[in-house]
Amino acid sequence: MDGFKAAKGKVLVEGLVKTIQENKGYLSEIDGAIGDGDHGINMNKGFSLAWERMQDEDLGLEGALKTLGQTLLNDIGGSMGPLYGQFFRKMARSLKGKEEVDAAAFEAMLESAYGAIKELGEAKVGDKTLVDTLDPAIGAFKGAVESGKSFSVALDEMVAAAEKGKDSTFDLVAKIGRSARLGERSRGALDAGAVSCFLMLKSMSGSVQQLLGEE
Amino acid sequence: MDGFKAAKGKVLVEGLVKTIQENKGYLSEIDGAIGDGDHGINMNKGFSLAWERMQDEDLGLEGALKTLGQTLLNDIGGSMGPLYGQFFRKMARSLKGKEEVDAAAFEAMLESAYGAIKELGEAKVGDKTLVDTLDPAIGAFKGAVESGKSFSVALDEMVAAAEKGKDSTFDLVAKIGRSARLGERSRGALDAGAVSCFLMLKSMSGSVQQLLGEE
Amino acid sequence: MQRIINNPDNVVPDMVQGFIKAHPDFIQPTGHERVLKYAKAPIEGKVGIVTGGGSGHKPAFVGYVGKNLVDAVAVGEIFSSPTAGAFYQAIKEADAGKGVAVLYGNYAGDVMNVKMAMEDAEDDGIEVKTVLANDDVPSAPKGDEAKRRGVAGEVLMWKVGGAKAAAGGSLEEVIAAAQKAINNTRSVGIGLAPCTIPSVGKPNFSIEPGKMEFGIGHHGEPGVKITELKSADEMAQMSLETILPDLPFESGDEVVVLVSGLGATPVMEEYIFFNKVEELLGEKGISIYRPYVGDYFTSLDMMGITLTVMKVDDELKGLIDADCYSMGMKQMKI
Amino acid sequence: MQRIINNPDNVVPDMVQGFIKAHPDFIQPTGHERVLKYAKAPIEGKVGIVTGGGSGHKPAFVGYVGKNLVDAVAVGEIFSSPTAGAFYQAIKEADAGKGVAVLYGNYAGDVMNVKMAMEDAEDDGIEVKTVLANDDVPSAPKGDEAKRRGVAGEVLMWKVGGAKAAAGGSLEEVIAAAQKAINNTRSVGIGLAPCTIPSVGKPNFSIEPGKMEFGIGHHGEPGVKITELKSADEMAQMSLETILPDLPFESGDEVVVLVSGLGATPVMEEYIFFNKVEELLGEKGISIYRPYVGDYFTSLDMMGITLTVMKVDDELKGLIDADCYSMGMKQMKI
Ligand SMILES: Nc1ncnc2c1ncn2[C@@H]1O[C@H](COP(=O)(O)OP(=O)(O)O)[C@@H](O)[C@H]1O
Ligand SMILES: Nc1ncnc2c1ncn2[C@@H]1O[C@H](COP(=O)(O)OP(=O)(O)O)[C@@H](O)[C@H]1O
Ligand SMILES: [Mg+2]
Ligand SMILES: [Mg+2]
Ligand SMILES: [Mg+2]
Ligand SMILES: [Mg+2]
Repeated sequence: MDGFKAAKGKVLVEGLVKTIQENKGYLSEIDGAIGDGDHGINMNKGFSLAWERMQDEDLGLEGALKTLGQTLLNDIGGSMGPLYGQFFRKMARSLKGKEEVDAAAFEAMLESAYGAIKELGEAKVGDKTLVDTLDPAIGAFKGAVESGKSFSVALDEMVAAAEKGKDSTFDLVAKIGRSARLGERSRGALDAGAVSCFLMLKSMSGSVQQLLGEE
Repeated sequence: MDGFKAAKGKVLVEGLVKTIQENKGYLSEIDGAIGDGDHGINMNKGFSLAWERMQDEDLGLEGALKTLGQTLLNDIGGSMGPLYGQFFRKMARSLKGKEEVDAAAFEAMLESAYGAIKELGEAKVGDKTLVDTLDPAIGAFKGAVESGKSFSVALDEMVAAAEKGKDSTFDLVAKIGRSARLGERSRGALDAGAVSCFLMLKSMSGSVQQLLGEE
Repeated sequence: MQRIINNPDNVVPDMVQGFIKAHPDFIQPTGHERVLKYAKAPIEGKVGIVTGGGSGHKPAFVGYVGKNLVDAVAVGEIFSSPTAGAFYQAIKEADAGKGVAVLYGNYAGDVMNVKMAMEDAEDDGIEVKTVLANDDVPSAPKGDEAKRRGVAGEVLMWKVGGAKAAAGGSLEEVIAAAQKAINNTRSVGIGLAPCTIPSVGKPNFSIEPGKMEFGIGHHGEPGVKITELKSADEMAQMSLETILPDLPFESGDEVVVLVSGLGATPVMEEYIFFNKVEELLGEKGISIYRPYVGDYFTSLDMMGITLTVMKVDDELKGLIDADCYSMGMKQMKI
Repeated sequence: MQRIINNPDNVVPDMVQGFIKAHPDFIQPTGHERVLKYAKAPIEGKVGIVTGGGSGHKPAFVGYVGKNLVDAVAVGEIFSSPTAGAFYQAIKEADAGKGVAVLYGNYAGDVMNVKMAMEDAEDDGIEVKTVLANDDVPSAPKGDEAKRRGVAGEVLMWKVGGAKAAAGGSLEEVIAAAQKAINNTRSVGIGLAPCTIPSVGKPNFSIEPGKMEFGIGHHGEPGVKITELKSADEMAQMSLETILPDLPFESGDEVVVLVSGLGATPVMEEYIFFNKVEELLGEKGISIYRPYVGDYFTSLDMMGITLTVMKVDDELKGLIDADCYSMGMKQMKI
């Protein structure tokens, strides 16, 4: 079966942490255009703290995702704390008891995460949020799996769709969150959350491909 | 005897009120240089209010001075309210029971007024206050009377000394009151209270000369 | 930035430390560094009252922890919701087995974090109910009240909810009273000069000298119009014209009025504004049952003023009259 | 001038009217429009407490009229002494036959007007004694204490004098307690931005951005030095270095600390400043018996902070602990 051992999955979270740390300045810069310029700071604070807590722990994917989600939820606050916090907590929960993560498990994980975001944040596609990245990305992954493509190809198609979704936020008017206050003036800039979400999906895809290659 | 009827003396106060009203802007302008620019406003407010209260009353000098002093004391506040308030109240009190105001009575009146200022304000000659006008003015009046000069001449010498005293404040450094805060920067400007005191003594002198001529 | 702070990133912990030291008689720290509680909480037999929100609104939110008011509070970073973990801890600190009422303001971050905290608390078997303050009239049109922000009306919601809980009300009764308070409350704010988030270091919006922003939010959210700077009397009039028709408040009504400065407003000016509010309400046949004038809910160093009016019935009057003791509000019979 | 006022010449009457309307439960007007009194004054068998001063210092002076505090107050124009007539009327309103203590600040105008008022009151057979607050250390060098201005230490003088009178103290005892309070009290202020007298319309002094004025007076009287803008911690340190050696306050002392904003200071920053004051006092072995942090004595819209420290003995502790109720200070056992 096409998959990887959940026990080895901590590298996915390690990859996420590195991605956020490397893009801290970039994400804040994007948020500065139409938000309050702290998205990279907020994210970096949460992800770095989470990594500190788990780096010496012997965790699998479920445990690492749970620690990440828990840290975001309990130490970040604002809107991103609960949104990404639930995102990763729900991912962790969907993996409960699973030893092997195959495309179906990965899809279920993404779906749970997206469900949490929808339930908490109530943003829709087109509102200029991370949902504009997430929704098409999951759609692409599911479509690829349904049409019989491999886990690895489905991941590639997910990342491509995420990127397109992220770029689509440039021309959108923000309907939700801090930049919604700007109305028309929020057009002509990327949404910071959409960018961070894209970077994370891309990072996860890379980590999974790596693990699949090792199997 | 060289004097005037106290019963006719309300004109002295009428003259004072007119003098202050006419010099309202000038006094504030002077206060503006090294004070807070309200001396003319404060004085005009008090003198005008006092005149409103007494204009239809049948008052002699004692009653008119008392109303003026009382109004300054009770409606002006700050430092000038009590200082000029007591100044005129004490003048009034020194006239108690007197029907005729001669040079001796006028001198006693000035002395009482000065006594009140000294007791309340504790300013000395050279501190750059109205005392720099008042002290030499009273000295000149007393000197003239002692050397046998007439009431009218003594008044002229009083005004001349008051003017010199007022002008002396130009080069002084303020030791008391609001402008004392400026230290050396208070030099090179007249003191507002010294000016108002000079204008009032000059006005009183004129009114008395007028009454003496009428006797 | 002419401010009395240390490292701008540490204003919240510095303030929290100072606050704990300044009020040892009724404030206590908890196991969570962003949660403070009333020294006597949890109070046996009493419904717990919890609130929380971003910092920079002093006395809100910590300033309402105390007797007959809030039992525990979650403290956020400047203008940023406290974490779900902080809300969860505050709920636990306040709970005495009779349930906990979380009375807070309608901001996206707070809503999400409270939702998460409630799930965790409910897993622990704590019954939690919430009231979401939405008293800020200019933040959404009539008909869309659910979208409105919570502002200084929250203070009256805490007063009422806190008093109801202290009087032995059940969780349902406390929630009903607090909800009635906020349903009967309308607010509006005017900004005269912007505020600066210390870690940002410059105002994140501007108000030109000689102008004012009518309908401004507590974080500088844009108002409904920018006008010439008006007199205090005109500001009072504009504020009432916005508030009164919205409920509506009508002749014969009795109201509680709360005037609050926004942080850099001298108290003298708050009384000058209130003087006209009282006169205008009187002209409309609306009588003030109890006025509050002071700094009750601020926005860092913003210069401006807010007006809050709550229509009161006998129940609300009794609850508003109850004694209370906190940094932000102290009331007793004399 | 971004202010919430009407005619700048009318800020005092507008404020007084608003104040009377806002506190009908404990404030009453009198026959003199610049004199307000505690609703229950004169109180049978109690020494009357009177104060007064120029306006613009809210809560001072009117804000300390109330239970176990000041019985009657004389209200001056902005930064200008009340009239002798107002002080006289206040003395009469406060007098219940046991004499009246006039507890006020050391400013030339006030001194003269109180002197005049006392003469009139004594003519009426009212016994009047005074205490002149002079707690502002930078306003005159050591040895010349009699020249120092009264600042926020006045609040503690009223608290102590008010409590002593409420406890049945004779006029001599009230005066002795209030005098002890002020003798044991030292203050210092820091200005970060100037204030504007409304009728003048522009600041009558300036503080450059990036600078602060250490030792500033409550009307903008120049301080002892202008320095770079420091951190809150450094401001606390400089303030204590000025105050502590002056009394001197020494290891083992117990003190009351009062931190006050100057009008445009967010309360959050007052707690940040207090946080360090507490720490530094602790390092010196000086313990805080009771802290006060808030806006207790302001200067219109000045941005800045003042620190006041009072050494307490058993008598002062008891008086400081007494309940009280006014707009500016409310205290009760909980
Ligand atoms: N309700 C929501 N649903 C989904 N995403 C949201 C929502 N609200 C905000 N976001 C995302 O959060 C991002 C901003 O995050 P961040 O800058 O960390 O928080 P803040 O806006 O509090 O400063 C936005 O770019 C947007 O993508
Ligand atoms: N202690 C004092 N003794 C005598 N004159 C004084 C004293 N203090 C102030 N003055 C006089 O008062 C004048 C200022 O009056 P005014 O401008 O009306 O009051 P303010 O200084 O309160 O604004 C000064 O020019 C000075 O002559
Ligand atoms: Mg942001
Ligand atoms: Mg933010
Ligand atoms: Mg002047
Ligand atoms: Mg003046």
